[in-house]
Amino acid sequence: MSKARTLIEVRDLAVSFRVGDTESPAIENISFDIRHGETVALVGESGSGKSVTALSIMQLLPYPAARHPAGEILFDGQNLVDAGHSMMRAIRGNRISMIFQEPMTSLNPLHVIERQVGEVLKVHRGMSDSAARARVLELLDKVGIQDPESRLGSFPHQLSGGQRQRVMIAMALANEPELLIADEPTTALDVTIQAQILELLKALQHDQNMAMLLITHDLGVVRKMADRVCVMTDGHIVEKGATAQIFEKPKHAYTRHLLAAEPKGSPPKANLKAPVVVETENLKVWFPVKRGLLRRTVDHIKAVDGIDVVVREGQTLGIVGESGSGKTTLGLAIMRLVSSQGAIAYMGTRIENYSRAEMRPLRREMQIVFQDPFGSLSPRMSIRQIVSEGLGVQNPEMSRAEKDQRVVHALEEVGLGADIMHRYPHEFSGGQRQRIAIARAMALEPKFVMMDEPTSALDMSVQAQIVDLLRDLQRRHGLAYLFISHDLKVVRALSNTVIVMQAGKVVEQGTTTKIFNRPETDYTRALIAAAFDLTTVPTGAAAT
Amino acid sequence: MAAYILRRLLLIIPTLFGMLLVSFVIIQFAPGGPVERVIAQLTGTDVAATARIGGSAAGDFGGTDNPAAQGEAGSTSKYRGAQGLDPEFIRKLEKQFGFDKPAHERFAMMIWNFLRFEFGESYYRDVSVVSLIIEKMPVSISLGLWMTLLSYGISIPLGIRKAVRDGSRFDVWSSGIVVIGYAIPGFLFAVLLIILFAGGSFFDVFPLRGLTSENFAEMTWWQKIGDYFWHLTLPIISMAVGAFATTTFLTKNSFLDEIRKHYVTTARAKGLGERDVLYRHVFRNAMLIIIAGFPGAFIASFFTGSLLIETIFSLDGLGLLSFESIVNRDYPVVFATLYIFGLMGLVTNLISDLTYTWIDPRIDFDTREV
Amino acid sequence: MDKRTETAPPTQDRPRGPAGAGGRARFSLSPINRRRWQNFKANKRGYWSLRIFLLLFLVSLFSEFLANDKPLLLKYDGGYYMPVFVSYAETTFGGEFETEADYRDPFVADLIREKGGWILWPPIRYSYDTINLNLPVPAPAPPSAENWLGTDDQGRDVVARLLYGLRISILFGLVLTFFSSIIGVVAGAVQGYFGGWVDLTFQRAIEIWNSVPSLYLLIIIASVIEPSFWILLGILLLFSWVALVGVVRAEFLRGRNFEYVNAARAMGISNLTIMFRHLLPNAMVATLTFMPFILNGSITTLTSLDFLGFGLPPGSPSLGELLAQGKSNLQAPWLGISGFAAIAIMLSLLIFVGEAVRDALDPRKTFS
Amino acid sequence: QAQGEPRHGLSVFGTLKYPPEFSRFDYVNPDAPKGGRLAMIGTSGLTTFNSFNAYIYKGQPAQGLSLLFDTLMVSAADEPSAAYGLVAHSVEVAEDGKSVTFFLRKEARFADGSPLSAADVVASFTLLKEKGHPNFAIALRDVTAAEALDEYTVRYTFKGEQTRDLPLSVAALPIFSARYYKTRKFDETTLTPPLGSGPYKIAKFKQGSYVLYSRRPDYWARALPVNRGRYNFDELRYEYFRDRTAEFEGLKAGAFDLREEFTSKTWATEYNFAAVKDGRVKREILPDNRPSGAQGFFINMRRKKFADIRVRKALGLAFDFEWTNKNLFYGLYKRTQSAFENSAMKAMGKPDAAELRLLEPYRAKLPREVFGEPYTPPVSDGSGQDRRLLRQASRLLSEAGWRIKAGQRTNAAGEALTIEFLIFSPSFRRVIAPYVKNLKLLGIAASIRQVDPAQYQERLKRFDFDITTQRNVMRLTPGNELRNYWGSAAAGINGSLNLAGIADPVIDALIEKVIAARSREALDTAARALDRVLRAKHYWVPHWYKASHTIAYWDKFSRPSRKPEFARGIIDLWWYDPKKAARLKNR
Ligand SMILES: Nc1ncnc2c1ncn2[C@@H]1O[C@H](COP(=O)(O)OP(=O)(O)OP(=O)(O)O)[C@@H](O)[C@H]1O
Ligand SMILES: Nc1ncnc2c1ncn2[C@@H]1O[C@H](COP(=O)(O)OP(=O)(O)OP(=O)(O)O)[C@@H](O)[C@H]1O
Ligand SMILES: [Mg+2]
Ligand SMILES: [Mg+2]
Repeated sequence: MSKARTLIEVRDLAVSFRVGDTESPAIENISFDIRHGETVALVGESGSGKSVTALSIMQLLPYPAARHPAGEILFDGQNLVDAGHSMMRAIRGNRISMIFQEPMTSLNPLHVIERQVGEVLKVHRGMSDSAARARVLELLDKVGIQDPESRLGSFPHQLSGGQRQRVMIAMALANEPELLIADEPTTALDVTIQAQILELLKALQHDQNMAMLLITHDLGVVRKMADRVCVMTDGHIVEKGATAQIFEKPKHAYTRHLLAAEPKGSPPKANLKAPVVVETENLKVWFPVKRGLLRRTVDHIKAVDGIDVVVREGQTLGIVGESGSGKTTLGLAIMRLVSSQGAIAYMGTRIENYSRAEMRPLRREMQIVFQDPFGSLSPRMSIRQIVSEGLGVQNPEMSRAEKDQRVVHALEEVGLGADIMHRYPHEFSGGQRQRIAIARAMALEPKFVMMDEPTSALDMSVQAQIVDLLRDLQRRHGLAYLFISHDLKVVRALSNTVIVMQAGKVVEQGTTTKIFNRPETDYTRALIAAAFDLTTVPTGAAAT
Repeated sequence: MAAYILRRLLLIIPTLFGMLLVSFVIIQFAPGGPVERVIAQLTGTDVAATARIGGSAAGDFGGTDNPAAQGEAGSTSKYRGAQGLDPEFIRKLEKQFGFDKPAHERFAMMIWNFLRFEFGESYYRDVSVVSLIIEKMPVSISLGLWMTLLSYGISIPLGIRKAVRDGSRFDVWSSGIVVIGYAIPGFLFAVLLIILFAGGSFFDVFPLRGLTSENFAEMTWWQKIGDYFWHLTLPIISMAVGAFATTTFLTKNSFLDEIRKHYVTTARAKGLGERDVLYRHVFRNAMLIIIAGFPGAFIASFFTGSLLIETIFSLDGLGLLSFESIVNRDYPVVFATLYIFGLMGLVTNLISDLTYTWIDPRIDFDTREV
Repeated sequence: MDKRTETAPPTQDRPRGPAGAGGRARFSLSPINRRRWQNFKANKRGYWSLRIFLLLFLVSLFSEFLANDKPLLLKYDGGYYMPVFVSYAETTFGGEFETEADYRDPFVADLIREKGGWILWPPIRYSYDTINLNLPVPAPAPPSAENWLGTDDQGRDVVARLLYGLRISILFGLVLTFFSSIIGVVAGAVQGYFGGWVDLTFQRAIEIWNSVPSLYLLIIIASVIEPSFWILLGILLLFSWVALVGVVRAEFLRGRNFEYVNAARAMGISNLTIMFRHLLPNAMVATLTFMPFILNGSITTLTSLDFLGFGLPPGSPSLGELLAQGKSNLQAPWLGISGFAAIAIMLSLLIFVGEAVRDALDPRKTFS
Repeated sequence: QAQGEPRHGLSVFGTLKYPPEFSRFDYVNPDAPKGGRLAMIGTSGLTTFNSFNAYIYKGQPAQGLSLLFDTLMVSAADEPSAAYGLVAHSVEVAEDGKSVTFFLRKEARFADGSPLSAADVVASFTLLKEKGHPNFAIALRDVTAAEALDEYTVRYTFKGEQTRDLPLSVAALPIFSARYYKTRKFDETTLTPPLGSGPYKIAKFKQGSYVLYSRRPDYWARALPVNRGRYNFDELRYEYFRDRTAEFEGLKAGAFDLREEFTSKTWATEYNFAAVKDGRVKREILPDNRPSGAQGFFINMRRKKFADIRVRKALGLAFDFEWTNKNLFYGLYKRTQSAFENSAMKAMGKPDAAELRLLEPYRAKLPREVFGEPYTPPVSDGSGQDRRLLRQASRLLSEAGWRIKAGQRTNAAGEALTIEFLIFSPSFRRVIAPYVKNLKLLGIAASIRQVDPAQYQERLKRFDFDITTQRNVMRLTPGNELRNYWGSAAAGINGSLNLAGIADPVIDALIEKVIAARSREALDTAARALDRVLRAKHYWVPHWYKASHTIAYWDKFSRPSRKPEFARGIIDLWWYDPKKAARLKNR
């Protein structure tokens, strides 16, 4: 492949951001190139500038807050850094397309899926409505969305995180680009789908000689997909080379550190006698499907369909399952954030009929980390306000200084510095935001935390740090976690018991060791197989 | 949703009732009624409702009976009135206006009539209120409709452009112009326009009054259109100068808020042109209030009146009608317009609420139980 | 969460942003507010508009010392008198009337001078209702050294009237805007946030309220008491708050679905806090945009009420009356022009300030 | 006194200027060419019209509607209160004055060619009295009946003692077609031009814009002596504008031809546009010899504080007319001194013997001044605050028991003297403001209160005011209305025009003398005597008057060399001058 022409060449790229009245560099001296048909992976610590680099190529940074003090990006010989609007327009979505890191907020909330995906086709290919529709269906099917017909008219908020991410992917692939920039393309996907998507990408790459800039923290994916790897930290590329070489003979200290990091350790032993913190019985969440002018309910999506869970003090319940199986919905229902049927008990008290006001005192003890951290942070509040807000509710008598101290402490524990306190959420990287969301929940010293994909955007080293933190807190305060994740390694490192969900139902449950070592159902087996060797399992389980 | 709409439609009835009741009670307490108005007219102490705006013929003299008017044909009645009023006549008037009945009875009767869509006649003219309103509609529709279209048609693109070029020279000077336009009192501007473009001092190119020319009936249809807009030019301009500001700034600020969101970046990443990004993606997100307000504004534009502009350009529209009916205590007109416009307002409110849900499907009007 | 023993963190990730917390605290603003303030200042137009506006407002607050028909200080017969503060009878200075002296009267001035006194006048020797009795030409008299912007058709000094009129208008506008925004936002917020029957009934109540013929209400009240500044303010307030309700309600209806609102709720934050800390900033765009217009609108309403004769009592310094006079005295363009200029300047300043405030509150606003 | 026999004319006191065989009025140009158009702004031109029925209280009638109708007789414009036959060729007033008989011309025709007969006259009377504008009912209160004696003879019968003015009143009533109103309602507003018999018909109209009358070439009475040289314009057009500025611009632009100005400021400052400067538009001041009416600040004596004549006199002293006239009115007005200003009824100098005869019986009840020079409002030095007058006023107030305490006039009971000027139109603010200032200097807490017209009326009706502005119109031959203005009966009737609340038997008696006067001398004498009393009692602070018409018109008209004393006479006496018009066009 090394004989192929260079498609894009990034030279000495730098980006700096203005925050308030100071300007500081985000990346500096970034240089790499990608050839036709080649995959280059960009790995590195959270906040090291991977996304910024990717966005620079598309000229999509928030100018004028962002600036390129230096560098050029040569795409097919043309410099994209100062390219004009019309040129960029012709390139974007057509020759270069991009899968954004945060699919939850990257879709237009008011347009239906068909329109969003179809638009790229119409703009660049001038397709007719019906042709576009057919192609959209094809794409949705390719990315593994079940029953795509019925999803065409859905709005993003009606989709699960993984479904949204797949819509993003479909959009990016629609025009068969020459260069695909995939910024954490599979974070919200369960392992089976992830494998399917990776296969799809590989196939496309092979068929169309598509080049790919892959940004991911999942080293397994890197190893499987990438030809070459660039390792970034602190705004610089510290090491680059062929994948095998990097993995086998890492030179830079950071690379070695990164490769070594892995969520290790195991949870405290499952204790089936510990007091129950949260319990549900036959919990159901059905979303109505509305049609017509008067928006009558014609059908239901049974997102959660009769689920019993038990979370005990000092224990973690892991929830795994394919994307769209109702994990998030289950979590939200337990938190009483979507309406549901069935019993929910917290510390032995039934809370399913509690009003908002009655719930409020409980909320301090029941915290949540949302799957979409960006969406869950108030855009007009500073990080300090966001993190300290709950503190104020909890202990109104706490002084400002005390609160600040707690905030700093919480941030430091998730690996963020105190100096970020006075910035707004949009000024962070995806992983940083995710950690802020965790810090916010943990700062309150809750009894029960429902965490929805809390580590999906974190690189291995940070992930390990977070896992340690969570376990440490659990050990010392008897915290109970409901832990939703696609990352089975993390699940294994944290959970005592695991529930496997599929299509709103529980397909299997048991202790972690049992599930991981002696899975009973095909589905679970497929899941575990995919997780640890990244292949599609041809059992058809993923397609149910 | 259907249940909600039904609920809203049913609630219109008590709401209208409430509106009428409140107004009725308030008007009961207003000093001076139609009887006083008639007496004033009889004794020559009345003034035209618009005298404060348009000026009165009386000049430095009190009352309408100018010394000069005496002896002129038709004004001798003023002398007759000077002889004093017959209390019997006042009683007759009161009876005629229905003031001999107690208030609750009058109210009940009014409601009963309104339920059957019978709005009665003006106290001072033998025409039904409905035909009175219809008589004034051409002016109001003309002013309202064109104004609305013009102001939306200019403000929204302008606001968007200002948002895109926030802080640029264009942004600054267009703000300046829009704000100054807003600050210009419409009536002064109207007068200025009249003097400059319709008077005998500078250019005499536009007509001074009315909606159409005298020989309108004899014109060909395109002459008619030309004539119509020729008459409308000055009034619309003087109304429009101040009309852009709010919508423009609202558009600009809403866009500014929305334009840096992630989905906009996505839209750009798709290779959409700036126009498409702005109008197809941002527009719907940013303009909830404005889009949802538009159907209402559009319907309302048929019933808008602008007292001052109507007065200055001698356009007989609803603005004048409602002001005159208030000042002259022409209660049937007051209540009927209240009822009709109230009904209209309630329906447009409902429409704009429904538009919300159409624009943003996440919106609903239910209580949040969880 | 107490301190956790930990092996040296593998990466203490310092985001490569600016060090937000650095620098001395100015006005002891929190850093985020300082950032807002800087954003505000970075909008040069807005910043200067604010300064000019405050200056004008301040100046108009001291109108009595700038434009008055009573001297600031005078010396008479060895004693000092301060007529701005104290009312002295003409007889104090040896005159004949026991009522307050008219210091502009040459007769009184002569009396004082005879006793070796002197008079220190404010720069403009007219109050808003002082009639210039020595008009060179019939009123309205054109601008002159005596009356810088001429007089109105009652022979009163236009500058003095503008000064006092501006004060009344600004005060009126500020107070009205402040309160009607608060009420309007609260009402809209409650409706939008809670929805359901609260919304349904509240909305109906507002619809009914909105239909109240306010002109009649004014007439009724005017028949009992003379409508003063505060009464007009009260009456207008009764109705002006409605303007914002719809907009805020819509924003809340939309905003309550946002995930960060859910997140706030999940943290156990009270409805009130959610509404005002999380949702209101969202609705702020509309509110802030409308604010200068409400302010100006209240001034215009006052103006048009004056115009129609339902406004402040005759003689009050009213910009509306000035405009009305401008219209009926086209031969005296200085009336209309000064009225218009006053309003235009004030409005422009306010709108520019409003833009800057918006910028300050916009987290994504960056000045290049 | 020639009563009891048919005559060609009618006047209050029986004397007629024109003989039976007169061929025309003196003030017309018998050879005036017919033709052309006069477009003008009338006195109600600043509103609109919505009815062609001017004879009911509803609706806003168009201007000039009386041109559609004939009357029994036409008044002469150079002779006070006299009328000559139009539809009636002669008239006979009964010996006792209790009835009047009109003899109609057989050739009278309505516009549709149908004959006009006694039945129509009777029907018109009935319609007016029963369904017409209430003012007719008031004016015709004492007319008991109209009957058709035969097809061309109508007799009206009167009741009561005061029948002097009634023959003239009924002679001036419009005559409608009885047949026409058989199928139509009379008491409704309508925009269908009604059927009449007058010199003009409505040719075209547009609400809010204009109404155009065209001369009827087949007008049956066009050759009658009373119409010789009159109604010369082929078309008369009344323009309507809602706004004065637009209207004035209309004149400038030549959108219409003629306008009379009532605002001194405008007359003095705005008639300087190009067309005036180069003479295309002519400004003219025509004398006006009619009584100017009584306009002034009326002091409500129902309020105890004004019961003392010294207080009222003091108030009069504080109003500086000279300053007002100079600084607000461009010196264009004259001070009103008398209720009968601008007429022979105004008292001048010492009372003559005849006046004294009337006054003498009441000497005890009257102030001494009545018998000397009549009171005239003071003439100030024009400074705006004439210290001499204010000093007098101050002394009067003190004498009346209002002393200054803490800068405030206060009486023994500790009540402060406050005055509120009630107005509804902002145009008087500028007049009152300096007055208020002077009153303050006197220690009176004066203020202006502006309310909306209906409320104003309501307060006026209840006499709930301190001082208000009012204008009482005055006829050439005043009659019953004087009772309503100054009579004690009216003082007690809510809604009467006796705003000051005058209840003085002497005045009542003198009013009756005026009303009962049998000759013009007697009338003038009685009025002068009344005037002296009214003036001595300081019921009001008189305003100003003009005694002229200020008119501007595009120079394409000519007029008779002599203007009649008692009419403006433009519509019916002027004529379109094609030569001037051509010249105007060529400029
Ligand atoms: N709009 C912005 N304003 C200021 N700083 C920003 C902005 N966007 C990103 N940054 C900063 O730039 C740095 C690089 O961010 P970037 O999003 O590229 O990180 P990343 O490598 O993608 O991390 P992650 O793996 O967490 O997504 C981060 O420190 C972040 O705080
Ligand atoms: N508001 C909604 N309206 C309609 N359908 C919804 C709504 N929210 C979720 N769904 C549907 O419910 C199902 C479950 O969604 P959920 O978000 O719980 O999935 P998930 O297990 O969290 O998936 P992922 O791993 O992709 O986040 C999906 O099919 C989704 O489309
Ligand atoms: Mg990133
Ligand atoms: Mg999910």
